[in-house]
Amino acid sequence: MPDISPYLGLPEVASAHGAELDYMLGLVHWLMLILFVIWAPFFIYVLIRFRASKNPRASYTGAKGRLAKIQEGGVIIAELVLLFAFAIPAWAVLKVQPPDENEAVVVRVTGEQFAWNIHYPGADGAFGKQDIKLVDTQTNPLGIDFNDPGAMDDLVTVNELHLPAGKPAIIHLGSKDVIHSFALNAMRVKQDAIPGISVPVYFTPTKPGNYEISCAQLCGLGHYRMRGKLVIHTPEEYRNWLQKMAQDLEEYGR
Amino acid sequence: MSDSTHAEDVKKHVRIYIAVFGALAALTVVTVAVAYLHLSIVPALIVALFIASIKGSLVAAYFMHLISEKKVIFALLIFTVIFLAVLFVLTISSYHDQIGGHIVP
Amino acid sequence: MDIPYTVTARPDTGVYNAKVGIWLFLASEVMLFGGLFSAYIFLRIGAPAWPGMLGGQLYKTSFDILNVPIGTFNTMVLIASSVTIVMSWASLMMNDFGKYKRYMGLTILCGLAFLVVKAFEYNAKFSHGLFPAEGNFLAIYFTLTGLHGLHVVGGIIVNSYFWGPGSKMWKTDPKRFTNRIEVAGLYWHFVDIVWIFLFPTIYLL
Amino acid sequence: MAKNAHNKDLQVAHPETSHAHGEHHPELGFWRKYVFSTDHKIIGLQYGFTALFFLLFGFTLVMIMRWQLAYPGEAIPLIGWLFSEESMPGGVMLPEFYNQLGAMHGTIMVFLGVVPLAVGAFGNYVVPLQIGAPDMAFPKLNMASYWAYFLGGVVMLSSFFVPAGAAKAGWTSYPPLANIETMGQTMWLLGMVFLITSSLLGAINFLTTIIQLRAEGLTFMRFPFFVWAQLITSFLLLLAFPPLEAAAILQLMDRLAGTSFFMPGGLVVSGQVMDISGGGSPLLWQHLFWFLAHPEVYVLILPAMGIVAEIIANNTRKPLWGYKAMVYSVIFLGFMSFIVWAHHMFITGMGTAISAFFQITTMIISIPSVIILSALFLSLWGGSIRFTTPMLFALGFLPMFGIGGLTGLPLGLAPTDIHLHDTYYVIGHFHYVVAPGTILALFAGIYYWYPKITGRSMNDLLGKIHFWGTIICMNFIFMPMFIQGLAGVSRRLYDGGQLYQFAQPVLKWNEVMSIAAWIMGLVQIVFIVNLFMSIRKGKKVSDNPWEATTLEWSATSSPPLAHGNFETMPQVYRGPYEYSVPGNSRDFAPQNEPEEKVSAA
Ligand code: HEA
Ligand code: HEA
Ligand code: CUA
Ligand SMILES: [Cu+2]
Repeated sequence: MPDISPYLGLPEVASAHGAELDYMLGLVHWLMLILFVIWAPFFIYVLIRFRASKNPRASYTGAKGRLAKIQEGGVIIAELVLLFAFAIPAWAVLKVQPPDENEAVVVRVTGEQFAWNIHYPGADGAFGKQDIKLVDTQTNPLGIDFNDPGAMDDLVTVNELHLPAGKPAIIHLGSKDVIHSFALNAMRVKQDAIPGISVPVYFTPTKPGNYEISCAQLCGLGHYRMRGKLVIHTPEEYRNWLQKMAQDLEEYGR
Repeated sequence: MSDSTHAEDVKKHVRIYIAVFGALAALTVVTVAVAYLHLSIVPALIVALFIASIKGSLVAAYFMHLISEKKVIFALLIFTVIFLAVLFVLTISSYHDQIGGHIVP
Repeated sequence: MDIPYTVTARPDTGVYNAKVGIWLFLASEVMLFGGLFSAYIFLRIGAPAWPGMLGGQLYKTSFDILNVPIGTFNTMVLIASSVTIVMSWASLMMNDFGKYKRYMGLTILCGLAFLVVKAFEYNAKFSHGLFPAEGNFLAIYFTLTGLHGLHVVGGIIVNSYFWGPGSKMWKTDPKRFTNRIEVAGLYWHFVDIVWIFLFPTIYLL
Repeated sequence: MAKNAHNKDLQVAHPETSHAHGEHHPELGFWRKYVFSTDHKIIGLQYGFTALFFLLFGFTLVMIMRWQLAYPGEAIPLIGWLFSEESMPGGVMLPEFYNQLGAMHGTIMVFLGVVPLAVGAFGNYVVPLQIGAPDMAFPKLNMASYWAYFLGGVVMLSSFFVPAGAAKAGWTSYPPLANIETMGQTMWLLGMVFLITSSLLGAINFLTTIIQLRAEGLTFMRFPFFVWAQLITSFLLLLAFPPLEAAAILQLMDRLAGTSFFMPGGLVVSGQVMDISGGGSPLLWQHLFWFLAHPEVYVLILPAMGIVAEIIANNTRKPLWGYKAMVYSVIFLGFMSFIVWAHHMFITGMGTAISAFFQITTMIISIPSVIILSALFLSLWGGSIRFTTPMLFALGFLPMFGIGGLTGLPLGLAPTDIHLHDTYYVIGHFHYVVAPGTILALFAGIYYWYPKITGRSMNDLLGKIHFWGTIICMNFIFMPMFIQGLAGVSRRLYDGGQLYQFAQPVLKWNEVMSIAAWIMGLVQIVFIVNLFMSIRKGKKVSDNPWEATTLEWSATSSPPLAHGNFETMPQVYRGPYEYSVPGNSRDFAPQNEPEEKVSAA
């Protein structure tokens, strides 16, 4: 089937798996379109042809033929294909088989009312310990224990997620207070951030550029403004950005 | 019970009620006794639920005379049982099939 | 035109209206308690320990926190009341109104005894600072037994009505009255069954 | 409906007279006759008017929201001053208030509008008549059910006036948000407990009535499709609602007793560590909620399908095509609707096995809908179609439900749901099924059964204006939602997505949608005028003005109150839709006319 997803008005796709997902979305819309094209003309034709003034006496038996059966069979087959050839295998790949952490950029993202806290492990690749007793809305929203050796070089940003293109990213998603939903439209990524559960979200950005993080789940009065920036760098730029952040940390402290 | 129940049948039933009461009391004692053995959770659960199911069935079958009830009633109840099972099984299995980990502070 | 089949059974279904009604009601009750039980299991499999830390103290088994002998006693009381209520119906079937009164009276007394015992149990918990908010074990315990207790209260009210003012109907319409007692009995047995499951799952596991 | 004759009682009514114990049909006073009535027709009308009021109210809430979506941050003209400073300072809506409006719109439309109208009103009025019963099986329970609903409505409405206003956590009331939000949330839960009770009592009554009080000869396969729809609907209500009641009790405990059923430990809300025991799970609520709420959406659609089927058979003057297949489909649909609920939860982090299960069941459940809709389309073939007002609405339902149903498919496949979940695409999907779908069908039902209720018909011209105005506006409101959703715009956004770059190209639709909604509001005035005016001024019609076959049309119009409906218990001889039977001179054969009479006619 030709891909009709370009006509659906989707945002530009910028991740490795996005095209496949769009293709699937196109396929489902094909199915919808075909059913619509069967029934809409039928409907109009019938209304005109069988109006009472034209056809004063109705037929007791009515429609004959196998249109309904053929259509139902077609729908069943189409749905089976969609399910077993696309949806179920795709889900396993998209959601349940994260790439190796050593090959990927690993970040923690924690939702709160109404911001995304982003936590990088820093050069040592280890996340510092966290303790909710240390949480301070202004200075330490994640409650990171900065005396922990693993935490010395950790970077924390708010509402700004930087990632390199071409390398898988794994985001450990959580929430401090209520349910949020971490939506990266351009990446075709969405995952609820549920307090009490840490979920790995992963994808490979392909196109450098500026994108957005939105919150898809109602999380309170500031839900509408829980917006973050997603910056996809070239690998080089990304290294520079990390370096600059580390330098700033050294110069200005926390 | 239907219109055809006569006093004679009822007398017979009364004897059954007493017997069922005896069974229920005995089974209660058994459950409690088993509980004092402090089996590990899985066998304990199986025994406890097994006995509870027998007791529940006895009450339903004889006191609520389901055993001689009409078809309609069964038709209504069968769906309840199915959906109850569905609620249990799916809700609980979805707990186990969760991406990521539950954080227990 | 009166509503048919309030007293006699409809020929093709073989039951009278109220019987269908009460079984439907019980079906919905099964789903209500089923929802609560599934919540219980869901929370319990996610819990690191059960009952766990409550009021600053670690409880390893439910025996340490709930009183099993008292629970057993209450189970017996409810089972006995199930027998008495079915006997009260059987007495009506045998046309013995006096016996009906006695058995129904006993049923009500059993129900009250159950509640009194329950009240003492609750009170013992409260006096040790064990409130629902302390932890999920207690939350489940109070919610489930509390809702069950409310069902007992409802049953007692209905049974008392049929024991007292409602029993006048025996004179005017004995068949219908007998049906009513049967229906009340079905409800009461259901309340008993709920407890038959509540008791082991909360007290003993 | 108030026939002139009844107005006499209205003046001479004394509540005391109601205690008279007459042998037959005791004269009831005004209160017992019209307010605390136990007659299914009066209760049906009470349900109907209350539900219409709530529909209008819920619509009003959304019309106010749509101002904010079209012109974010601008003061609301004309009515802005009506609201308190806490919700709309200077006439400009605050986000808190937007969330209240959204949550209450959803709740009111679903639980206080459509279900009471579709089940409480139509079910109550029409089902006993269609099965030839003198009343519902438990008239007092029926009354209790209405009043529980009424109380639920009062509690919901009054929640707007408690400190910090009504519920703000959406109609889904997801914790932890719902647990930490203000008092309105408690009111919401209390209101829901009343509404659930009402629905349960109603469901018990409908099921018993349909099973026990069928007329002689009315076998299940001779039921009008509407009765089947109500039967299955009642089953859904009966078995799906209690788990939500359980969940509501648990959430009440969380809110009032400080338990943690739905709260994990370690929550930090606005910088403060929450003082709770923890150990609960927010997902538990979602399971219990959707265990109800998915069947609930079929509660919204099945009665609508029932109404449409009745009207199509009547106005094509031929039997429904594939009646049996439709019946089996509706039973299967009811059954399946209990095992698809978690398709609302794909994005919560479901593993492969569970998500595969729910995707498969979701695809399976679409098949019976396809069968029913196809059968209705095919029923038109060979008919002699009368374009009466109810028929127009019923015909409008078909493609609208089709669009709504079809857009459910990409949501039902978990990978495509990733992009669409919680966007306006979902809003578009379900509004197509509930608004241009169900609401049109409910209007169709009102136009169709009005003559039975009042003995007069509603004005045709006004009806047609109402139809075209409504269906055109509906499409302008809901079609752009798909465009916005595909572009990725989240739902429940106070400003409609202003802040987002990717939303900019599709934001212009907000104004179009809002204007269409307000025009549609104006069009409803035509309906309201028509509805009330026709009680007095409508054309007087015979007992069976549509020349229909089902039993309700064999009762006199405005069927007698006080447990009557029919002079004698009707006897049923044939299936529900014996129209245009070959060999008969008349083109309809009522269910209760013996063979000799039919062929003689
Ligand atoms: C009456 C209400 C109703 C009905 C009938 C349906 C029907 C369906 N719904 Fe919908 N749904 C809702 C009401 C309804 N839904 C609501 C209220 C929500 C959102 C709740 C919230 O989050 O607030 C929702 C959300 C919702 C979701 C969750 C989305 C998300 O949050 O991400 C999903 C996912 O699977 C879904 C799927 C389906 C499916 C597969 C059907 C199927 O049953 C549809 C089957 C029908 C067809 C397949 C049509 C067949 C068509 C033809 C035969 C031809 C057509 C011809 C012409 C057009 C001319 N629905
Ligand atoms: C049955 C359910 C139902 C119905 C019918 C409707 C009908 C409508 N809905 Fe609603 N809607 C929901 C259920 C429903 N909705 C739900 C569940 C949500 C989600 C809430 C949440 O996020 O939690 C939602 C959300 C929702 C939103 C999204 C808000 C957001 O995400 O921020 C919008 C936006 O435009 C909207 C608009 C409308 C409109 C314009 C109508 C119109 O179609 C209204 C049409 C109404 C009428 C035509 C009424 C006619 C009545 C009369 C004429 C009465 C006559 C009176 C007398 C005789 C007394 N709805
Ligand atoms: Cu966070 Cu919405
Ligand atoms: Cu659903």
